Amino acid sequence: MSKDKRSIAGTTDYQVVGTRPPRYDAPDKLTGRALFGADTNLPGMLYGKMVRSPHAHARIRSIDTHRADCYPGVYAVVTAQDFRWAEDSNADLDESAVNFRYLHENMLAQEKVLYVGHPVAAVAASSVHVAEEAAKLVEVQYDVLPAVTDVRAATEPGAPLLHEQMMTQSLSKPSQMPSNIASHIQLVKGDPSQGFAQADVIVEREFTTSTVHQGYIEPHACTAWWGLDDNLTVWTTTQGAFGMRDKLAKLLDHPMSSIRVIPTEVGGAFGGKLPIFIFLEAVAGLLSRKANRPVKMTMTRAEVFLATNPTSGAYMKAKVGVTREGRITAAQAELYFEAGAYPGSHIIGYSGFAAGFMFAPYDIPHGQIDAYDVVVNKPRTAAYRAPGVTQANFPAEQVIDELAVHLGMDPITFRLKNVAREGTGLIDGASHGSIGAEEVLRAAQSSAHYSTPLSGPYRGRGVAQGYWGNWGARSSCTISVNGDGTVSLVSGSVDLSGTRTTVAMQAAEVLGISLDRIKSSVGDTDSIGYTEASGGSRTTFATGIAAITAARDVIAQMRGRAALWWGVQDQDVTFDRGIFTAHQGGDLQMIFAEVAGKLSETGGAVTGVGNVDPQGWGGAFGTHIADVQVDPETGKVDILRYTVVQDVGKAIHPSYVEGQMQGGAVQGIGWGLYEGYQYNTQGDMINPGFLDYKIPTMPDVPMIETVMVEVPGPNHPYGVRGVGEVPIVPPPAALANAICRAIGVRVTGLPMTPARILEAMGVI
Amino acid sequence: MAAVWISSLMRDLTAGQDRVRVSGATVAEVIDGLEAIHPGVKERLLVKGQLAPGIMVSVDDKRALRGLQEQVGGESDVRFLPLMAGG
Amino acid sequence: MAAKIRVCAKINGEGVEFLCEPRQSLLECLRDILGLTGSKEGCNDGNCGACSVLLNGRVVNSCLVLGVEIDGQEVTTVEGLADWRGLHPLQQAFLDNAALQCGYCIPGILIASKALLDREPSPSEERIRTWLAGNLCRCTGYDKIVRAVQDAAARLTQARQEVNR
Amino acid sequence: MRAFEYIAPTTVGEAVTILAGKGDRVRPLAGGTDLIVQLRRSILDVDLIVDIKKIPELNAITYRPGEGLTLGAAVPCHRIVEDADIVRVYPGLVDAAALIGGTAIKGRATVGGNLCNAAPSGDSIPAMIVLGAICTIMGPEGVRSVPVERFCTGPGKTVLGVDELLVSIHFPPPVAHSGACYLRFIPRHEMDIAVAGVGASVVLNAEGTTIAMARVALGAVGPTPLYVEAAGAALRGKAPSEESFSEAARLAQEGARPITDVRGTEAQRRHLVGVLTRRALRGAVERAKGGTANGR
Repeated sequence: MSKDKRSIAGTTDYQVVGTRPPRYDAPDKLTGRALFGADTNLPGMLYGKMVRSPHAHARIRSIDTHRADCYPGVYAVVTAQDFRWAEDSNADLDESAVNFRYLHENMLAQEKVLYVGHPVAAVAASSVHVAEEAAKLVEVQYDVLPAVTDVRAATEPGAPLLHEQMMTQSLSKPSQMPSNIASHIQLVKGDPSQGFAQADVIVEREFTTSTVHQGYIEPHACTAWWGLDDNLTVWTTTQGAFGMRDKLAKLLDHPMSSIRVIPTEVGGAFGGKLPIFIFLEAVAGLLSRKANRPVKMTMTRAEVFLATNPTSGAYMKAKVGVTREGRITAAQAELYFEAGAYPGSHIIGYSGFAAGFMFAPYDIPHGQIDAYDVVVNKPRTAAYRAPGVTQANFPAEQVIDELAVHLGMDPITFRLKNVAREGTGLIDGASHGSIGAEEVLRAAQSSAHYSTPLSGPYRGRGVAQGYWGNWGARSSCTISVNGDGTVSLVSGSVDLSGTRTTVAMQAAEVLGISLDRIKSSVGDTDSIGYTEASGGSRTTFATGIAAITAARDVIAQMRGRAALWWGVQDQDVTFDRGIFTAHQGGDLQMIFAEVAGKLSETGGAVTGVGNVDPQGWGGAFGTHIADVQVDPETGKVDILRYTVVQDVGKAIHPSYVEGQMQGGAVQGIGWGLYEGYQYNTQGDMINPGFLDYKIPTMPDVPMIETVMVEVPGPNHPYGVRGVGEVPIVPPPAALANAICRAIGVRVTGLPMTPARILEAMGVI
Repeated sequence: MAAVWISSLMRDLTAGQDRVRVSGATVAEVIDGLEAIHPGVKERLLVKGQLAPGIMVSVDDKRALRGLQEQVGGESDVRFLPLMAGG
Repeated sequence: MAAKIRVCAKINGEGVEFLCEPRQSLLECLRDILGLTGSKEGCNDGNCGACSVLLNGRVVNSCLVLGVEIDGQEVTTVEGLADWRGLHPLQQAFLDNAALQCGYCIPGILIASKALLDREPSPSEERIRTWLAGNLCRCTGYDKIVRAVQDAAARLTQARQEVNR
Repeated sequence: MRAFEYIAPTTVGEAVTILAGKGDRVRPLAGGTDLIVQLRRSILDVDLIVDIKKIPELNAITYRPGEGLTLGAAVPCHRIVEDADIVRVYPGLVDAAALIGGTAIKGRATVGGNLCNAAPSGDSIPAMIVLGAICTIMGPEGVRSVPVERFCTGPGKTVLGVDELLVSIHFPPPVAHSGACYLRFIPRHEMDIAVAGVGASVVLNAEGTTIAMARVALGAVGPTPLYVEAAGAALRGKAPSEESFSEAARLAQEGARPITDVRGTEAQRRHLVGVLTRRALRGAVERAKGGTANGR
């Protein structure tokens, strides 16, 4: 790790990197030509609909599809019996360990249904209306069981058990008693009891957060066609075409080469369309094979809420001790996360997540975190942008803020006194690489927002610091050079945040040509090498490196072609900013396009290839500042001003980085003030729609000001760091700290609705 | 001799030690070495001879893509972590 | 098979004739019968705005209009905004201000913004936000969308002044 | 959605004959923003939909200073909030019509539909109650009138017979020095359904020092919108002040029968009725003082 962070990126006068070109996919999206998951229509296409459980927890006694089978307009009906029985095999296929039996059961229930909306069967018919009517004719006999939807209640003895034989998995002694606690992890650093003994002030509180959904406006949708050539083609909205294809190969017991997944445009995903649990595609494929016709399956908004993959609600305790001078001596936390119907909440990940990143912004000598993954009768959870960390940040940054108040210190100054730096050890044994935690806090402290005093009754300013570790993983990119000097770039990364453009910009920088000479597109599983899903804030970093590698490969080959043309040795040809030069007896020069024009005479096509799995990516910090006004009579919160300060490494395309900062912040604001799954006592969700599951509307938020701090990220030629996920981490805590300063009371449960604020103020 | 980081939950087997030096050229050999000194470790880390589901191993802060077959250097730092990624 | 009704309407300036069942929404007719997939379904109950179209110049949720109701009426969808001259000033402003990410909400937002600017040449930020409250976006956090609508308003006003000169 | 047939009559008589004899298997369709959602969710199941938007009387807005305002049942909200007479003379009605859903909903939703849907939280209903609005209903036996406060009989239930049609709603001409105001509480800034709503109207003496007459109506805190006569009666003869408003607010809270549901808790709603009644009365008095009649 170099000492002087600023010099990592080397030259800083780039031609393309750092500019704001228009987005490749914008014209099609603006004119309605862009094709999303539900926009693929094929001749003879049928419409598929799932038959879903009305019960949160029940055993399936029988499924009778006879009446549906012979309903006019129905062409196929499938249940779990149509899929090979999955033994307990484990699929560490791509980025997460998933037990394949769970994958099968979640797709189509076998013995038990574990949440309202759990699929039990599916029908394919001539229209979506006929399919809906036919789905009602599939008769399912259930033995209803008691349900549990609260994470604490699920851990109490005698709670209904979702998986009768499941024992808590942990590195400690194996437990003998079945339990809803799927796993327990413990991270320890130093000696917490000694640390707390040294503290002058200790704050400990309990916190809860609700189950929340990624809320993408596009429901899940796909079209599948199992042709008579035994090839399955699937058009679907997914974050990862390859992960989808590999899971389909296993679920359908069908060779990967006979499955082609074509990723459509994605109408928002945020971790909710990662190919971990497969909702529609395998069932649509099987319906298509049975009916021998293409089948389109779409979800209603209610199905998206009830039966896809929200992110974990949590019950948490946090305790932090600090000396009178403001030095944190110890931190401790207990985290109980909802896994949903099947184990796998994001309490820990290969590099951190909830437990690992909770106190990552700080240098804490002694700490312990116990985290529990708890199954409940709700849909299985998935990532929602920096999975697990927004939940864990909510307690951490409120307790830290309360300590600053106790010590009478400015909240940013107190955080700077304990800020983590390169080499600081986390409470999990790993240590920070090159990070910008300090730079971000200082930029926030000197920002226009923080320097403008806020006054007036029931007004408050809150601050919170957040961290996400980002990710690398496997990416593929090819660059083919055309005779006119333009190039066609294909990468395997689905484009969620403008990465078709940011990846091409990095290639253009290497090739020394302008961006409009590059056609950048997203490949399907037949046209590019294996590429991990777009997620983990990895794409501009890892697929960027793949593009840079491919571009360098192109230049190497073109140097050979120029040498051949000039009759010199390869090594005599140099390349800089798009110009090939040789000094053999007088200067020889050709620009990129000229060499491209000679390819047919010097050996044919030139295609550069970049298949990479880059390591050593850098994590990112964000400091958010929120000014709020609370109406003391109704408890309603208005956001007066909101600023996101974030270490962005090197902003390849500043507008898209701002877009990630603003979009992540407003998602965090919704998480903090408005959003949450609500349940009745039978375990039914009572707000599965955009009317009562309230995501922020335009008048709910002000302009989101952005301050980009560029501390170059390690192991990337231009210093790129992931930027997509950290902005969702701080908002709930920043708002809670602001509300506390406005009304003098801490609100420790999410969402911080007007009713909850009135209760905290003792008004109702 | 590679240095193995012992997760806090396994320190009941290593009498509270958080770091144990073991010789071995691959992760599998390191685990056998650990088992010899502190019996019971193997049962916690392996299921049917493979890494337990949801457990992964990192060597010198990099994820060991070859798992049990991953080479381990003389001064390597070996760590067993729960696995979950993506976001 | 339920009986279908013949509907004649003007869509994006062209006369169109189609058959549909009464239970098929205008959104369904546009997407599945007429192949205009630009309007999107986000909720099918009037709470997200992704299906917004102009009906006789008024912005409406096409998921809450029956196809049979538009007989003899005029509909404008996102596919009707650009013309032979190129992008509509609103579309150009969204492109120049990087005011879209995934793009799924954008057709509805462009239609609703056009309905606003057709009525009010230079609306305030608060007016834009209130008028577009029914168009949910989950990617952008709305900031650049509001700025793009303001930018488009300024461009349209300037264009009108040039025409008047 | 189950199949149904569709017909679009052009006269009230035609519509009423079509409705006759089909029981609850037929429903009129105005804006459709509630009806189509209920059909899609199989909350409602019909064989025939009668589109009433092509009937002239149901689409008319007629205002004459001496006689007041007659609003056709199929007039959409966007026409109400943009009608110069209504904005000037009945701002209390515009308060409510401007809140229903978002812009696109207001492009279709009608006040007549809002009333016939009879949701306890229907925004336009408390406003119409305090404005003393009267419904004109046409049925096989001819025309009858029902004041808005007696129109809703339960959640989604009204006085309408299965073969009756709401034709129009009549608003009497406002008395001098009178003012009306409707407010609601929602967690977000738009798009929500009211957690609680309060309509208030007052008539002041010429000097604006005492309240001659007042009406208070509540939304989302009972099985139907509630006309709380006691709250209005308590204000008669009193000076418009925080004390008199607080007394009326207390009586409104007593008249309310809130429940806990997905949108709010009982305690929260009871508290909000107090807060909103005081605020709506302040708004109504301000408008009453603002000019001859309801001038802002």
